[in-house]
Amino acid sequence: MAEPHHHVIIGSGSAGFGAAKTLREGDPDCRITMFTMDAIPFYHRYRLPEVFRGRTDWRDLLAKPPSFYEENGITLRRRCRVVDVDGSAHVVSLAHQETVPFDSLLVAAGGRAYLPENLSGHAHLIHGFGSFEAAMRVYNDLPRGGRVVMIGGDMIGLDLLLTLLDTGYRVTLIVNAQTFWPHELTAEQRAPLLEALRGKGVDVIENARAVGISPQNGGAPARRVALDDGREIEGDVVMAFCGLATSVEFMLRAEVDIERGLLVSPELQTTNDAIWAAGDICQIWHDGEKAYKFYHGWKNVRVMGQLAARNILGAHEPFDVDVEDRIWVDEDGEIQSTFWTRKP
Amino acid sequence: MNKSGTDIQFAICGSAGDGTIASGDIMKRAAAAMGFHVIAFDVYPPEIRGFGKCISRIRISSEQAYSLKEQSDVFVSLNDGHAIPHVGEVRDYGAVIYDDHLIAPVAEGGHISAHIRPAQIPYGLPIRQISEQATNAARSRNIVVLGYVAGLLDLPAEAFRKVIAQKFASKPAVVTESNIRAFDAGLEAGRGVFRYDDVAVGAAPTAADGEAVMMTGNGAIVRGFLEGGIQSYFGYPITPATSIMERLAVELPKAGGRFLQTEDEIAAISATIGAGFAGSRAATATSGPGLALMTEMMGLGVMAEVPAVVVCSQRGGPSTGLPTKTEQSDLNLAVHGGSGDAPRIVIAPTNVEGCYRCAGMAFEIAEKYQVPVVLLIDLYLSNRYETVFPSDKNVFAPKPREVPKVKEGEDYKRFVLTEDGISPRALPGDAGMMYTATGLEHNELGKPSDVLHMEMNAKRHHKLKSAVNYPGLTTSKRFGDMGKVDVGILGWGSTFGEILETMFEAQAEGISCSAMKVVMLSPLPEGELRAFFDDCKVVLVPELNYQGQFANLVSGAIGRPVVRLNRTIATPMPVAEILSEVRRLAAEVNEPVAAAAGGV
Amino acid sequence: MGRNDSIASPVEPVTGDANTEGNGRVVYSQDPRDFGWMKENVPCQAACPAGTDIPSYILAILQGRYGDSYEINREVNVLPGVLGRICSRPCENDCRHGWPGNGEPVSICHLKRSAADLKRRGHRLNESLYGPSGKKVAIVGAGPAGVAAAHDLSLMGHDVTIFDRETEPGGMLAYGIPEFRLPREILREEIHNALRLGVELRTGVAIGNGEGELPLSKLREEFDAVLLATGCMAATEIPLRDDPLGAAVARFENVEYGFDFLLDMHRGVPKTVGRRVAVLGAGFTALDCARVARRLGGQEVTIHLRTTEEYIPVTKDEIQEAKAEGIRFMGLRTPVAFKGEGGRMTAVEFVQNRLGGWRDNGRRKAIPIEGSEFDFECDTVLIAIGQRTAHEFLDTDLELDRWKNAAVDDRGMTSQVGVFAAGDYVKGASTVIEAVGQGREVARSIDTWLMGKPRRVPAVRIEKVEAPLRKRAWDFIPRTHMPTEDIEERVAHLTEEVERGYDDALAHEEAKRCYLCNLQYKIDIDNCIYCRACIEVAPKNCIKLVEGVEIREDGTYGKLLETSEWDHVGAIWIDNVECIRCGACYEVCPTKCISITRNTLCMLEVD
Amino acid sequence: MNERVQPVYLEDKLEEIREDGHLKYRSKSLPTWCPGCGYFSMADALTVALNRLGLDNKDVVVVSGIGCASRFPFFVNTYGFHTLHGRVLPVATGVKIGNDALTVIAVGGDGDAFAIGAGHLPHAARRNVDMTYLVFDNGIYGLTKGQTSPTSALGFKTSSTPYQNGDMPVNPLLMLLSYEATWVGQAYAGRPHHLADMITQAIEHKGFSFLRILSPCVTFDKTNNTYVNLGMKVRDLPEGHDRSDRLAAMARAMEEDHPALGVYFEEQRQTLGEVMQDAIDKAQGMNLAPKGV
Repeated sequence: MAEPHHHVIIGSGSAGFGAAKTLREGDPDCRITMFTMDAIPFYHRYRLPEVFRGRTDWRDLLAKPPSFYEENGITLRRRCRVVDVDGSAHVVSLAHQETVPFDSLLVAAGGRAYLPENLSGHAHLIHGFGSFEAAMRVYNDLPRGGRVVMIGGDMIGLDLLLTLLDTGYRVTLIVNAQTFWPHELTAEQRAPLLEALRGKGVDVIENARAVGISPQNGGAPARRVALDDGREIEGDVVMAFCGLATSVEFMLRAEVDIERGLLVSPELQTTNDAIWAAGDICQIWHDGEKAYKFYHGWKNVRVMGQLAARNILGAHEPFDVDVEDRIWVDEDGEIQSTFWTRKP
Repeated sequence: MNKSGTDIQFAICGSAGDGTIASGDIMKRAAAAMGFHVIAFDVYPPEIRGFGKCISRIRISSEQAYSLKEQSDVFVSLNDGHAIPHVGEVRDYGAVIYDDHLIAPVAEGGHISAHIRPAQIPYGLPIRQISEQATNAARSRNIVVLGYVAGLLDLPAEAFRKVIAQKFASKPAVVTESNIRAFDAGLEAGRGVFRYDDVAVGAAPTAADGEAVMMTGNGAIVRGFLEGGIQSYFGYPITPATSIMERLAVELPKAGGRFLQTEDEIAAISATIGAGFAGSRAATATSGPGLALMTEMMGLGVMAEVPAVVVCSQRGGPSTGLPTKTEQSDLNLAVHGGSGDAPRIVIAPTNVEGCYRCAGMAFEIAEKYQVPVVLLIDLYLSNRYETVFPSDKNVFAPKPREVPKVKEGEDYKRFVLTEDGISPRALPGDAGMMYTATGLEHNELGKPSDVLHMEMNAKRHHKLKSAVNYPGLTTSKRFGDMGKVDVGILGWGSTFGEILETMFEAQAEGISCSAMKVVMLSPLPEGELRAFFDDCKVVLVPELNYQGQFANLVSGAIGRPVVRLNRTIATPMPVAEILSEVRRLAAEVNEPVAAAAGGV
Repeated sequence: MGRNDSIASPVEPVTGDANTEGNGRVVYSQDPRDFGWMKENVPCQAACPAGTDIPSYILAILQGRYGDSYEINREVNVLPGVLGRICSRPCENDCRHGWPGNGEPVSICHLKRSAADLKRRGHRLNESLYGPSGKKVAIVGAGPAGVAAAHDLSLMGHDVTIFDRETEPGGMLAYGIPEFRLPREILREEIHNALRLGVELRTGVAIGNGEGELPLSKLREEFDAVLLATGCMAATEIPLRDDPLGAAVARFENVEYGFDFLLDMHRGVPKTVGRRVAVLGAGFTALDCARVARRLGGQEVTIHLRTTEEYIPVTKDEIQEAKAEGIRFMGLRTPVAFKGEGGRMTAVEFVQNRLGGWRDNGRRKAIPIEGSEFDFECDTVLIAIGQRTAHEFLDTDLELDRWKNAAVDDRGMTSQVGVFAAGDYVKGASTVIEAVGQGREVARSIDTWLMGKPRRVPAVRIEKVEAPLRKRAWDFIPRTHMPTEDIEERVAHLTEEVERGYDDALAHEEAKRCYLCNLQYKIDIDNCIYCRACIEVAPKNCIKLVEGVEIREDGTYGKLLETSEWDHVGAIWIDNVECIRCGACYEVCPTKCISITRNTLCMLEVD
Repeated sequence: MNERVQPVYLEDKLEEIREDGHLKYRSKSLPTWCPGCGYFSMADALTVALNRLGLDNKDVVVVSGIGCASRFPFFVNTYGFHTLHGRVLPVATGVKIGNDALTVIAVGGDGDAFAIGAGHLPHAARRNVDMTYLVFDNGIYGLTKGQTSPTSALGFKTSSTPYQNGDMPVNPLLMLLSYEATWVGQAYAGRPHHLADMITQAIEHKGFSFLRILSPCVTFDKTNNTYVNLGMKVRDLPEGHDRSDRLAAMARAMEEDHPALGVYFEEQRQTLGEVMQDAIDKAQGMNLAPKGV
């Protein structure tokens, strides 16, 4: 009896999870191994703001209970960092020195929060929100009714921002280029959106850059943010939501083409026949634009995961590279996006 | 078990040489120092030296627990190769701690992370690196993880540091310092790590009377021996009794006693009997294979009426069997082993506290009845730790000896037939009472003679009768519902912990049940047993052997039927299995027709 | 005393240098315990009135040294060839081999004879002499006591003269004992040998007050000492009913005292007997009379006993021989009268007896049954109920004892200074060997008296012996019977010796039977490991676990106090009284701690 | 042999013996060995030795195993322990450790010592247990009626080697010398005085003393080791034998055709009791943590 086909997925986010699920649906006999740096199974990261609504047990956020993986024969390798992919030998190497051979590899490692370079020296004073534990840290560090100073304010950040407002916190938003990322907006496009935010009670600071963050040792609020115009703003927590940056160093030996992300065909296949990519890490060939483009947003990501899985199993479906990219304020004054749907 | 209180089981798994057991040792001592009740159990490798598997399991709780749990809450891997098969024992949302910075490549599945179930929470850390950073050596990985656990669960670090300091007290100061550094480094690594697990360590219970001490069954035996005035010890290494020897090697000389590692078990029991003859409170400890070797000399002890204390920690058998696995299959050997009618006292404590008490009284009993006393425990009890609250030290202190009196001109009758069968015993050095002890049947003077064989046999049996009522010694005890019950669970030895846990669970389910432990296996407390059988519609005897040796002993002695639950699974009896049997029996006894059909 | 001997305390060596002698393999002891041992352990020697060292002489026979054996006898008994034939053998009665369970006694006497018979022709006597003392001793009576004394006194350097009224020396040996029992050439030779060292023998000289007789008082004047050894020279009168002195005897020609009968016969008087001869009496004389009567033609010779044959003082052999010759023993009767007409007796009236209690000498009393008288018809009656001393020859007053024998003190001296007495004259009728013993004893006494101090003292000579000299199997050899002449030959010849004597082979075989009781088996307690191997092989209860020993008043040992408690066992000791000298213990002893010594009584010379 | 005759009188000797006092070391019971057995020699020599050393009966323990030596303790008036086949040494070790004040004498035969109990021998020796082991070597199993033993001669026909013994006999002295015994001697049951001297020295020796006692089995060996044969063979160790020279002792031990009697080897070394006291002193002076548990 031949060895079952081994599908390895790097990343257990929306793309990875979706791919795994799809692979299993499409091939009951294959082996599926999913690597993630996370400690817990897949949960929708966009639901992290719910911790402010009292959903502080991570289990409440899971897309599927842990048993799902065992029931579906999906090996979920958590806290595993892939450090190398050998594209010709078809082996994934993990940070802890384990090597895992694959027949097909789907890279859905996503991206990490991007921090503007001028703030990188202050990263330790900035609360992240990329994981449940980061979210919990914010939750724990933020006094009831306290203030969050948010730098940037991408679509993920805005979700949190709105939730914070809903739950009685205060937010100061320091607007920058990545505000409303991944939507790329002009100043005009951005104005009504900011207005809507102000309307919800957000302190919006425009035309000023945060240049320094200092802790207020023992004092409250805990953070002081210096702006380039000389102003200083205080907050209990400083957060930066400036979009995502991909981490593709581990793919350098994978015999795949890399630009900022992994370059894939519309079918999400990389230049290595055994390797696919999906989600925030990949740049998909837009034949019209003759360019590889990122397609962020959870809806896109989910689609990519399932699509990649199908294609791995033999389908040749292309990704719709022309998906709608639009953001607006609806009649209720809520910000809406074709990429992001906020689910309170 | 009070669910609101702390009840956590740690497991540390590694290779021999990783310091696994030491690590567990520190953990349990620290936990005990914190005031928790502790039950712990180490699993050793059968290999003499090298890379065998070691697992140290430590259950800490705010209330007395009676057995280890089948699932651990926190699991530390110091060696994935060994840990992988055991990672499954970690409960959902329990923690698995491991090194995620291996130094040598492993194939797929060679790292524990490949085996952690999705509901278990992985905690990887560069254990080796941290150790090397802290101490310039990887040797302290076992201490690093302790620090990590302490940091992770926010346990009081000082308790650990104290225990570490004690543990390495005999080594150069740098060793302690280095281990403290390793601990602190681990502590640092663990502190602030976000926890996805739900392992909750509550406040320690308020301290009970007296100082709580962490002991293994073996350690408790050693302590009991020391308090009971042990003067000499003869041992031969055998798993799982070795640690009794090793500990006494250190402690006995401190107490002015004499310790000798003999050339074999036969020599060990021989010297024990010899020393006992000379009036020394002497003991030896062994396991089944050793006890098998000792039976002949035990018979001599019985015949010559020489006190001796023999610890037998059972392991899997027969023959070499499963040296590092627990079992309760030496009962026949302990109670009946040897040639001829050789009655002896066999005491099988059910927990560490019991080990301590039985060992403390063993010499007094042996000397009173002038017979070898077997302390029958098993690997599970030998190696498991529990918090014990030792008695006032004087409790077991030897009572002054009464030198027999002989009338002028009369011969000293060493084996004089008395009403209670006990003859006053002279010791070498006592003037005017020279006699020769012998394995031959003898007359009252001790001279070889077959004339009184029947009487002497009767004497040797009869004199033990009162041992079941030996003051201060629990020879049997009933727990749970008193009066008439549906199901009685009768047990002995270490398994009684699981039985008790089972009984609590069954009671919680509304099953009318009661549990009884029998500590003295020879002579049997027959009266108490009969009463128990009278009260129970059905009696279940779970034990870790294939034949139902205790069931046979009891039913043979009192002539009542029992239901057997026998497992030889190389591990303690799972509570779940006893429970399911109890449920089945409870249902059965309440359905008379079915019960009748079952023919129980 | 041998050249290789040395002397143990307390006896100081008389001659030689103790340090150079014998490497200590011989010592002499005067310890009463050793004498006691001898007395108790060599019962034959103790029983022998002369103190013959029987085991030694039998051992010599065993080893084929007949001459040595003869010499050993001669040390205490100058007439071995004689005694070897006619001795009453008290030794054999006491012989350990005859003790209950041990079998029959050794034929000690026959062996003695064989020593004499089988010694080399031309055997040289070996005697050590004292220098002349200048003392003169007269001995009256050349019977065995006189001859024995004469011999010893002459050895001790005294000038000895023997007087005897008969023409032949030997006394009763020559005149009382029939030749078929004691060939006369043997007697003559031995008397000659006894007296050859310068004893003057004056036969045919009667001492007395009569004509031609030499008065005793004269002897007393001429000699420094006088020894009366005249024996019992009168027959004891038979007491009859209403006739206490047996006067009736003289009335009948065919009734005679056996003593006179034999004396006459040996003096050369022809004697005849009737067809039916009844001999009254129970001693040797009675048997001799009967056997002579048989040889003189008596067809129905009967011996009539007051008791029964079991209780008469003669050896069993003698009875056997007599019976073999057709002589009948008739018991439980006492003569009360002789019946007859004129000078001729026709019948003896007896009264029937029954056995009564025991007498002191181990014999039974005979109690007449009233009204049981009966007549026994016969043609000749010979009365042999005993002999008595006669004192008619005395010309001085001599104190007598209540049996009318000469009264002597412990030195053997009579009430007259310088006059000693010995033999039957002192003892009354007894045996030859007693006479010899007495003669010897009195000789030493006379010597001491004459010299003013004892010149020889008794001692026990203890000599190491390397081996038991015996085999246990020898203990099962039956007593060797003495070959005798055919009955027809016997009764046809008056003087033909009945017993033919042992040849070398028989002597050797019989000698094997002797336990050699003078061998003392001792366990060296210092070397003894108490293993009891000796006890294991012991043929009797002869080796004992001993915690003590009774000490008698004379310092000798009595009973061994046995114990079975190990911690009281001071010694494993060979009870020499029980010991039959089989040597089995000696052979098995792992540590060779059993020693054997030959203990013999001897005389040590004193300066 | 020119042994002098010296009249010995029973009651004098008995008094001497009673005064000498060694009888108090005898028990009441009469020994039950086969008459002639060398064990008697050993038993008596032991009483003599104990007496010479002035040891109090109550302070002496005689330990035996199984074999003809079994009953040995019953015949000496000390404390005694008749144990199991081959176990005399460990039991005796226990007695000694149990009460160091006791003088411990282990007794046994060649079967007990060199067959079933051989495993214990090196250890008692190397530990230098302060006791005396008297091994009665008769080269046969007596108690079980004549089977071959580890010291049976090659070619010896016994009930278990009916066609002949083909097993090379062990050399007990060589064994003990190599086992680091601190006192090794040989005696002969047929020389009770020498034996008593040797036992005295063996007991006096501080440490493990091993005395091999050559003896016949008078019951089951009528041909091989008899008093006669042994008596002819044994000799004394030559004068000038260096007791401190182990190699020389070994060379002597190999001269089995003419076994020499005497002390082969002797040295002083820390006894087990001293080692233990040392441990006690150290333990009480330092706080050593127990290993493992």
